[in-house]
Amino acid sequence: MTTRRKFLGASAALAAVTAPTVDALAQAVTAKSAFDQSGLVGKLEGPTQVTTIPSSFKEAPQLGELVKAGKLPPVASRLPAEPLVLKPLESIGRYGGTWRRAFIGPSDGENGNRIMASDKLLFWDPTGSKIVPSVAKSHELSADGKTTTLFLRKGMKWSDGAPFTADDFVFWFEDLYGNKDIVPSPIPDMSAGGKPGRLVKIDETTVQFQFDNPNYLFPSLLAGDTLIGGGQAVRQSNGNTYAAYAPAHYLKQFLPKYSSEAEVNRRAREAGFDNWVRMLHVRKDWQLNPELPTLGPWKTVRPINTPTWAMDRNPYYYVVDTEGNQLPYIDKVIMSLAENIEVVNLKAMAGEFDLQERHIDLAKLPVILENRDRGKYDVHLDLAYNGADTTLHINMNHTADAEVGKWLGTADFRRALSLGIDRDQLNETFWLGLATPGSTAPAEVMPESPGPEWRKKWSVLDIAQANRMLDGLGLTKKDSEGYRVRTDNGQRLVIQLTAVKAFMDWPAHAQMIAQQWRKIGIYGDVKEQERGLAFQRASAGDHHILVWTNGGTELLYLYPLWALPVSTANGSYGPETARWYASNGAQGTKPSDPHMLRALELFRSAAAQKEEERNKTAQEIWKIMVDQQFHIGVCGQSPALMGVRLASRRLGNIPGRVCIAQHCRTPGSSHPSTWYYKS
Amino acid sequence: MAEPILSVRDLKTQFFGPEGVVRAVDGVDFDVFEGRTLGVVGESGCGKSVTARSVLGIVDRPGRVVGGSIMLRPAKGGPAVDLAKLSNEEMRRYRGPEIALVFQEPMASFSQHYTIGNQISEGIKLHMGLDERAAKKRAIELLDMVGVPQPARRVDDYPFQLSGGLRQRVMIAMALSCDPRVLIADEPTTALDVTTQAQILDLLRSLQAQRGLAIILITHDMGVIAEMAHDVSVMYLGRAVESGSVQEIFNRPQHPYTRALLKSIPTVLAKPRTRLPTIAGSIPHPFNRPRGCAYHPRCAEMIGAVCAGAEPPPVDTPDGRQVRCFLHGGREAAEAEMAGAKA
Amino acid sequence: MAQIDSEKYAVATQLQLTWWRFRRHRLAMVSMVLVLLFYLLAVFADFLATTDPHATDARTSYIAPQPIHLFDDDGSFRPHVSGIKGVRDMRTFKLVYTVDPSRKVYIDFFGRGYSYNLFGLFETDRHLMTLKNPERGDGIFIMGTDLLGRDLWSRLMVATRVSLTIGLVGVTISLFLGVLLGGVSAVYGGLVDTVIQRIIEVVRSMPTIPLWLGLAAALPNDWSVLQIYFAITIIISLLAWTDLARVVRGKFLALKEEDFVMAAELAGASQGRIIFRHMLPSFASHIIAAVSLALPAMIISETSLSFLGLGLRPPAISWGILLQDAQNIQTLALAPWLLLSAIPVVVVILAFNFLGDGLRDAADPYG
Amino acid sequence: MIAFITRRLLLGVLTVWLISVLSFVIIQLPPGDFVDAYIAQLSASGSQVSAAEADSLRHLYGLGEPFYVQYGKWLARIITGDFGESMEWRRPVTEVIGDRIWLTLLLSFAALLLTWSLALPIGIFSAVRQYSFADYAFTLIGFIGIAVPNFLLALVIMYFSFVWFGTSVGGLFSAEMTLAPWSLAKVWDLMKHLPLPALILALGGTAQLIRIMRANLLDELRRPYVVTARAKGLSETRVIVKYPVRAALNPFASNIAYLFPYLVSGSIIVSIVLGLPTVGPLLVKALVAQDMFLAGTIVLLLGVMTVVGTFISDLVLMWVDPRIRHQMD
Repeated sequence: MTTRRKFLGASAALAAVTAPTVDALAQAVTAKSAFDQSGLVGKLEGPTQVTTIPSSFKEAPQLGELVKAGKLPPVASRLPAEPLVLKPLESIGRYGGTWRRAFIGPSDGENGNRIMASDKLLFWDPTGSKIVPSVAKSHELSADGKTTTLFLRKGMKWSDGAPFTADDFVFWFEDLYGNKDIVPSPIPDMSAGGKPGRLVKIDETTVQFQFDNPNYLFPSLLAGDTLIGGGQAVRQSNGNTYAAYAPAHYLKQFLPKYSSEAEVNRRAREAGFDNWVRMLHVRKDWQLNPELPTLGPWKTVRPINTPTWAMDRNPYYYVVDTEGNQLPYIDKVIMSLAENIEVVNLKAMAGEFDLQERHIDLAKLPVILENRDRGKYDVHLDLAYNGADTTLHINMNHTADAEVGKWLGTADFRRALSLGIDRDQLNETFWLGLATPGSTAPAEVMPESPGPEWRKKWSVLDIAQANRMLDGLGLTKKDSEGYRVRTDNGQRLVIQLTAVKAFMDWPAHAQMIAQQWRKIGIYGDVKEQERGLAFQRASAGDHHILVWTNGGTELLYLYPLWALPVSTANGSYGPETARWYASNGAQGTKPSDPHMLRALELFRSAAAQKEEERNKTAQEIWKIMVDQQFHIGVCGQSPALMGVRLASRRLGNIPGRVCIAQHCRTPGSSHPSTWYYKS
Repeated sequence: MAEPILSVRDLKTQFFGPEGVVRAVDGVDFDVFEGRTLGVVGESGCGKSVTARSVLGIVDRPGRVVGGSIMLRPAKGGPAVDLAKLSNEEMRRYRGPEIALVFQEPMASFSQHYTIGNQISEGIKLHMGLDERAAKKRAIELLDMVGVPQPARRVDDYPFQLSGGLRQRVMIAMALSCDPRVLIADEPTTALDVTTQAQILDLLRSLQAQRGLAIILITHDMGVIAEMAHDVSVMYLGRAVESGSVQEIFNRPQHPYTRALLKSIPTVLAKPRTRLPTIAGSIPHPFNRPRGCAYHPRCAEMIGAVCAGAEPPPVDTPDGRQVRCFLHGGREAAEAEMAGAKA
Repeated sequence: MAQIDSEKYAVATQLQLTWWRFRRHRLAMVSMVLVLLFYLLAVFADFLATTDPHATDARTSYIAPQPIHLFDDDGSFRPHVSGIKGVRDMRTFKLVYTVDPSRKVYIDFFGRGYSYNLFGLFETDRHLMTLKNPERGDGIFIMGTDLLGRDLWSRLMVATRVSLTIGLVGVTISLFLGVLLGGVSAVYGGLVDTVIQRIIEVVRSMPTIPLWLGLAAALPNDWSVLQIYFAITIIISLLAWTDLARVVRGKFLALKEEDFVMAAELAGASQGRIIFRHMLPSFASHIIAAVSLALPAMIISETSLSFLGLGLRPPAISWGILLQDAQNIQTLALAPWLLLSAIPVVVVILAFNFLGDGLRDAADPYG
Repeated sequence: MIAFITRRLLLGVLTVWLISVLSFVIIQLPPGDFVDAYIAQLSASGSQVSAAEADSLRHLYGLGEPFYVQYGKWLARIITGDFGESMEWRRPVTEVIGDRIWLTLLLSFAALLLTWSLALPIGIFSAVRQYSFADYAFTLIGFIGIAVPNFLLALVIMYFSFVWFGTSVGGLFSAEMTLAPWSLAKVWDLMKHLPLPALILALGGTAQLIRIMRANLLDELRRPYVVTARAKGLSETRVIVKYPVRAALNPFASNIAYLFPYLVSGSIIVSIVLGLPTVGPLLVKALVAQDMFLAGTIVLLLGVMTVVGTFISDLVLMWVDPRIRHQMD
């Protein structure tokens, strides 16, 4: 573990090995010196966990007042016997202040979920390389890999003061997860080798996940941003009901089991809901229900579906600093609703937000830097670990147009498309030269990386070879404008690039790619679509190529969604294959491509493998995926997605660099609860 | 003869458009006497209506009175006032109490948004200083006077609720509301049917008899002139080509244009199914005012080069009329001048 | 024969009168010339473009407008541009371009560039201006370039064609609908009139945005840019016909009472003949005026639709798309010249409005 | 009169009903439904929803049923005053709209006031002094108001006020005030934020109205009754204000109906650019997310406003124009 951590720490330098160079912009130097010059990429760092428990505890002044008034128990009895102790990055902070931030609507729940991420059972250290305790004080994986035991903190409390115990796990497993009305289908995380697992209470502070087959992956799943490990904030909001525990004492009142269906339905209708399930979905959602007991550092006081999403400190938060001060330092979080991204960025530049990385647009970096002193903020660039912020996800099950489907299903065709992309041009235009061009494989510092040679495999501009390959496939005829024509009817072969304007201006990326493909005689037809429509069409298998990120795939097993067709939630590589895999072959169609089949088999076998072997398997999968170009990577390992961080100069303990990765719950693993206002 | 109430000399009104100047009224003279009617007659576009508006000082922009005098003898005596020299503010005092206007389109001449009572009493309140009630009472009296039945009820009607004839009566009532001494009636009967026309003319005549009104009757209809006017002024392209008493004009028209106009009146004596004589051609466009006598292109009695070359001067004929035509004088002088110019 | 001639004469004088009055409207005349010029520009858009409006190049990203130098050092008339070179400043992350006056790139008139279809008929690659000796990254950037390094001038030319024709096609459709429904409504009256009036009221009561959104989102995925373009035009005109219908209906109703229509009816002319020979010509000038006022509304609609991310989407080029490209902070701060694309929009809309006003005044001098 | 009003009311109800059908159809037009849009949102933020869950969600929201059944249920609820729950906001539609409708009305009203107080005097002036320098100047300014797309103006103004004054213009409240309860300070804060968006919003409409006023007044000024009034010796101001201006107001009155929806429609784009908490951005988001009840209710609301506006403008017309009043009898 420690070696890997060292690797990650040095990743800034490593990521710079592949330098974006455009010949006329030769002086635009290598990315390495770019980062050095800008001074914007700091050290990957954050608060560290210590095991020494402080002898006494302190609390925020206003909580002290409440204690004095007898409205709140003293701090020592609010904390668990063994609280999580964090050594803040720079210094012990001071209490107070309001963290001003922007969010863009009720769909932007992740904005808050991520700062609540310490409600996960296990988590990652700030560098994202090591699994560390979180809500559970420790875990134990049996030698056969079939059971994972979690040890909880004795005396830990929900935000309303009720005890948090193993019963809350059992309640989740039996009453929520086990109820088909609430969770219609079991989740893959809770099964091993195709057999469902169990959650069992050992004692008040010990729970065990038991599987019939070896599941060495499970602790990682618990630590990752997975359905089982995501934590209450993210996995029990938005109509989901996963993540392993729930406030039994509060939620029981909404379940038919504890009264009757008629009774809960009556109550639901009184409260203005159609039925009890809809009421439950709202009542167990921390974004919507200020009364819901939670474990995170803050709790909602004004729900997300109002113009201001506001949170106050959780007086029962289980984390303290090394001097025994209960965290968080900051009193309140106030997120203001912004109707558009330009307004968010402009307000951030005016210094109206104290720390904002979400919805900050990389393209505006020059303007953001220009206004640093006016807005009194520092700018940090946090580089991600995923291979490609822009990935062409190829539908290999396309059936609506047989000819197109045939070509998309042909490896050499996909390789030629990839060879026809001038990634340096895109890097310069859309990433300001800050990204690493290449394939979809994760950063070389990641344990699952297949190695540096796979960054460039089929992923460097080579028009001559691309043309040779396309000619070799029989696509030799061209129309008057020089585009290759279909073999079935002599019409121009049109490959649709479906792109959504979301985290980046992907339609513009697609346009540039389409222009570059002119040189290989491929007509790329850019279809800019609204996100819902694009995804819906992708999940129906209507698209040719979907332009999206592959963020999250830096740890393949924890977030395979944008790498392999393993979940029906993403149909972009062919919904039939995904259905086939997710149903263990019961539904859908078995992929005809032997390489795809092999990749999926490898993936399925990995859960039963120990870490080292599992990483090897992942490398193997990546090699197949890159070699076969199931998805074409453009540029990645950049700050484009949540990596441009504006931090007020009044804030203390702000890390130089934050881990940008799905499993780090950016900025969750940096523990925002340790940040404070210096004055 | 008594002194005229209104005496217009060499009145010139011009319109300054982007394409040039239109001389709508180009040197008109006339006198109006108490209790008498001056008929101004001519084809449409000859400048009759502009003359009327010029007298009231309400020529629309871009038109402007550029010359001449409009002498009004005040009711209380004293020296005559030249209306052409007054400012708009000063002029306002004369509109209504001294000179009033009756318009050719009784429908369009009223605002449809106010009751007739409102519109009549407005001038009364302004010029006679009466209050609302008194003004309304006077309005009812006026309506009664012009023969509107049930005036107390009608006073609250809107113009569109009245018939054409009634509207014109109301129009006249409105014009008379401040006891003017001069009434300008601009085609007062054109829009009415024959019976109503006769009624309105009767009304005007009887009002004139009662009050000694001086009326300027502007029309294109020689029949109306014959019936109403004491004096006549025939206008062509902004000028009076012939003026005199109604009998003389009708009995012995001297200007070819007057003769042509008179011929175009249908008579009961005419044979059925014969074409009515018309004046050849149409009025030239104001910009293309012909050189010389403006009427010469249409004139059946053109003498020769002189008509096209020089403008005929006004000639006073022995029977007390004024004619602008070389047939009646001024030819020699003009020819001499033309020859001189050539040499 | 004689009758037709006199009819023609009557119509001609009506239009002639309108034309005569219109000519006095100096602003409207200037506007008409402008509008015609813009349409001329639209016809020759590709010819006037200097580089392929779609061609992207990171080397030419965000270049400010560059002048064309007319004279060479020796004073001879040899139009040229200077070579420029860009470097990204890795402290500010801005692209900094330096002009190299020593490297002259000469302009070739009527030279060869990208190929295109003139009038949609014959293919050519001749352009008004191209470069004689360009290196990669050279270009005539008189209005600067956008993020993707595309020449704004060339894009603006093509956009002008698209946006101006959208207006024309849209107006034609709504004119057809407006005259037809307005006319039918007025001529038949009764139930037909009530129904049509109700439809008009409903359409007018609907907020436009959801209508656009719904209709635009319903367009099929695999439609080409051209198909989408026509669909958008139809969508815009589906909402725009109501005003025209009202005007037409009003005029019809007013004219029905007019003597000459009555006369024609009494003379036994057929209804169609009355409408097309007598009524329509008499308010043709009104329709022309209404149309010229409806056109700018269409153009604005197109820009709004594009702004909302509906309607035409890149890679299509239209004024709305160019404006949407400029709709962000980095453009305002780093590449404000992209806002130049608003100028033709404003000018054309102004010109159409003045033209329409002039026509209306001329057609209807006394109300 | 009463018969007329009843007739108009009945027709109004019919129109509203047609609008409700039309709006429901339009919302359903794009392929997919709320659950699709919702899943896309979740996937974008890293969550996954399986096909089985999607079906259960669909069932939960009653989305699986045929169109007319959904419409029928919706209508039945609306008649009882229940506008349903916003799927995206997970709150009753009335609450979601309630937060914003007052600000929308306020903004639109401010824009309306601005429009009229600018357009009337300028329109009258331009007409009376036709072809004067001032007429050309006002006309030009007015036309630029029409010609510059207001979303462009909005962003440019917002950015430059940031550059020059260092303040962000977005929103209707400053950050400190959003959460504060209503107080004088908050009202003042709102008043400080209101003029700019109101002005941007009013520009297009003002220019339009100046044109209408000028054109109408020009027509009216040529009418004989103006000469009649002048012949009475009235002062020029009185002549113009009492007669032609009064007549030229007619179209103003008949325009009231469409002005409000026009402003609300116009406010959508301006509100999005400026980040104003009005119903405009809400509507767009609801439509994109296929949040049927929310979108349907807003569209219906706007439709009802137009119908009510038409009705009011009919009444105003009757009051302004005696001819219309008498036709009723």
